[in-house]
This record gives sequence, structure tokens and C-alpha cells, in this order.
Amino acid sequence: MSIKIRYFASLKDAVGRSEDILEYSPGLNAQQLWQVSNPNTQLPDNILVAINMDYVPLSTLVEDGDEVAFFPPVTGG
Amino acid sequence: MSIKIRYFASLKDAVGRSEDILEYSPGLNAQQLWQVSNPNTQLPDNILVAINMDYVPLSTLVEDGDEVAFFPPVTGG
Amino acid sequence: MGIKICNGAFDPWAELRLHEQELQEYAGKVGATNIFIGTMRDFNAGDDVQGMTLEYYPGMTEKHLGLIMQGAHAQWQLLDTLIVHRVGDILPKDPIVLVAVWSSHRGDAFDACRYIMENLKAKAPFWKKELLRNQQTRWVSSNSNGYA
Amino acid sequence: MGIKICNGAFDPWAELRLHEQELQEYAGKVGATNIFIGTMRDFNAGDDVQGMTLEYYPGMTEKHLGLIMQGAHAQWQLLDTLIVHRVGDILPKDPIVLVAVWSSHRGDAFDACRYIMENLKAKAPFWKKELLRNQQTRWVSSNSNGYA
Repeated sequence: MSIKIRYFASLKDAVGRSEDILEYSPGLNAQQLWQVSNPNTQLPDNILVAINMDYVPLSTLVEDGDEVAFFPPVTGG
Repeated sequence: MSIKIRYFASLKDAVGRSEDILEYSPGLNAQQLWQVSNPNTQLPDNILVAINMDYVPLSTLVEDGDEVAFFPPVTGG
Repeated sequence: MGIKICNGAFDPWAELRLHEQELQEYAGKVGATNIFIGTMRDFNAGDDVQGMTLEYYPGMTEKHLGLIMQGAHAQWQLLDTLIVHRVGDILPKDPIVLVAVWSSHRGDAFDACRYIMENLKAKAPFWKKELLRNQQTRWVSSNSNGYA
Repeated sequence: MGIKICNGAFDPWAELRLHEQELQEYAGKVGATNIFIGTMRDFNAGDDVQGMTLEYYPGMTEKHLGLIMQGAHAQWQLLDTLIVHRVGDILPKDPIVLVAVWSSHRGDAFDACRYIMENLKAKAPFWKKELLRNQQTRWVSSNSNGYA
């Protein structure tokens, strides 16, 4: 299996892509997954994280097959 | 001139008429006007009074030409 | 601002569409609209209700709806307000009252619409007489407080 | 209950009329309807805004709108709820969001509609990018708290 990372809105513009597909490596949390995918870009402070479409803390471990999304504060409505 | 008294809703049913026209007599307040018009019926506790379409206390003096309305609590909306 | 007393059924969506056609001049300033519609239920106080008659005090009713509306405009930043209220004989499911508030920001629209409804319920001279299943009628005795 | 994401303009009055046709079974229980409509303004943060693009996260957006709706039904006595939200390219005066709540009593309708709107603004994954007068674009950075 693998991990899908998705980026939305201003964060998508900042990283220059909307998704990454990564090999699963055990023991990584969401914060560490970001650094693997974006080694030269620090994760901005206010970014939200969802795993499989649920909001989670950055310290949440990523499992094989997960979809991990990073995005800025929401501005709908 | 004269005084017009109006009754609405359940109070209209209770007094059996929708209005009275009275000769003006100086010095009466709304409460006393009720007693003049309804000598055998005590004004129920929760009745509201308006003079010329403004809510007023029962102690308000009635002037010549006034329209005085008595009605139960409102139940619109 | 608009105040309308209807002796006959009204369609809230048609009233809203019509009113919005008149507010084209500041339509681009509107960010928030809050709307309340009160409709007739087929039950009240444990009894089936088959119909209702709404009495009002022509002149005083419009005057106090206007004062309530002005009170809302004085307290919140509003672009427009509309009140439509039914009188006469009505049936279950019929709309009784429509209150609509247009503003730039949503807090103002929510707060003002609720303020208008609560004040209308407390101060506007309307009285409901219910027709029960057995053809008996009864006057509704008072309105509850909707903030509670 | 209904949740609808629209990629294209929607007419709030038509959506409401359509949805109410589906709730005939408990129409006689409805005493109160509260509706919020958010529309696009032609200004924001001191600048003229000519248009907007609304991005979302298909799947997560609908899921969280559903959770918010369930949260409202758990806290208040509601008969029905509807959320319609626009995505894609939109223009000033266009409706962005419609929230409607049907209940027997008005306090429930007002409270639940506002709860849904505030939670939608805080948690539902939508993002607005504004097109300014000079053809520059900017992402809206965050939503304000509408209870404040």
C-alpha cells in the first residue's frame, strides 16, 4: 500500500502541487510525514491536518493506506 | 368631542361588544374609564391598555378625543 | 424596510423574491440574510387544532411593527428588514409570520431577526383563536419567551 | 436532512420550495423555520472584490457538514435541516451558503441554525480565493467568530 498526501488552497499554491503518493514507512506521525514530503519547507503554524477525512493532531501516527490532508484554516460559508 | 373605547379578542367576547363611545369627563384615568363603561365587570389582571395606539399604564389620564383600547396579552407570530 | 399585513395566504418564497428585487442598489453589500417563518401547527397544548382566526388592531399593529423594526435598525448594522404577518382565518401548515433581515455580517442578521420575532411576539397586537376538533374555539392565552 | 454541494449558481427560494415538498409528512408539526443565506459581497477587508473561487475537499466536506447537522439534531428538537453550499467560481450577489432548520418551536430553530452556520464556518473544509479589481488574487485567511 502507500500513503496519499493532499494539499489544499493556499498551501497547495505554496508547495506547488496538490498531492504526493509516498511509500509507507512505519512510525511516522503527520508532522514527520510533512517533513519527509517537504524537506525544505517548514509546516506553517496554523495548518490543519486530517487523516482519512477526520481532523487529527499533528502527533497522530500515519497508518499504511491513509489519506493525509494538510490545509489552511477553512473559510467557507 | 368624545372618548372611543375599543375591546379586542377574548375581552371583546367577555364584554360582549367591540367598542363604546363615551362623553368626555375630565380627570378619569384608563382604569376609571373601564369602570365607567363596565360597572359590573372588574378589569382582569393581565389586561393591556393603549391610548391612541401607544401602550400606557392604567393610571394614565384620558384626554378628550382619545381612543382607549383594552386587550388581553398578545399572541401573534 | 417593509411591513405587510395579509388577509389571505402568502407564499414566503415569493414575498422574499419580490422584496429582494427592490434592494438591488445595495445587493453587493449583503453578506448575510436571516429569515424566520412561523407556520401554523396542527396541535397546541395537547389538542388537535383544525384552524385559527387571527385578530389584530389595524393601525396599532402596523405602528408597533414599525417601532420594533426601528429598534432593530438602531441596535444592529442592517441593510434592510421585512415583516409579513397573516390575519384572518388560517389553516394548519399556513405561514403566519415572515421576518427577514439583510446585513453585511451574519451576527447582525441572526441577532436582529430574533429580536424582531421576540418583540413581535411580546408587543405586536395580534390575537389567536383556535378552532379545536370538536368545533369548540379557544383564545390562546399568551406567548412564551423564545429566548428561554 | 439534506446536504448539497453546488458547482454553479443556486436559487435559495427554489431550493427551499423543493425541500419543503419532501417534508409533507410532518408539515403540520412545523411551527418555526429559521434560514440563513450567506451571499458574496463586492467588498472585503477594504478592497473591491470582483469574483471568488471556492475550493473544497470532496468527501471530507460532505462528511463534516453531516456531522455538524447531526450535532444540531442531538442538541435541539428539530424536524428537518438542509445545507446547500456553493463551490467553484462565483460572482458578487451570488448565494454561497443556505442553512435551513425546521422545528416545532422557534428557540430550537434559531439556536440550531446559528450553531450549524458557526460550525460550518469553523470546521467545514471550504476555502475562498478572492479576485480583486487589479486581477490579483488572494486567499481569505480565516473566518471570524459570528457569535462575537
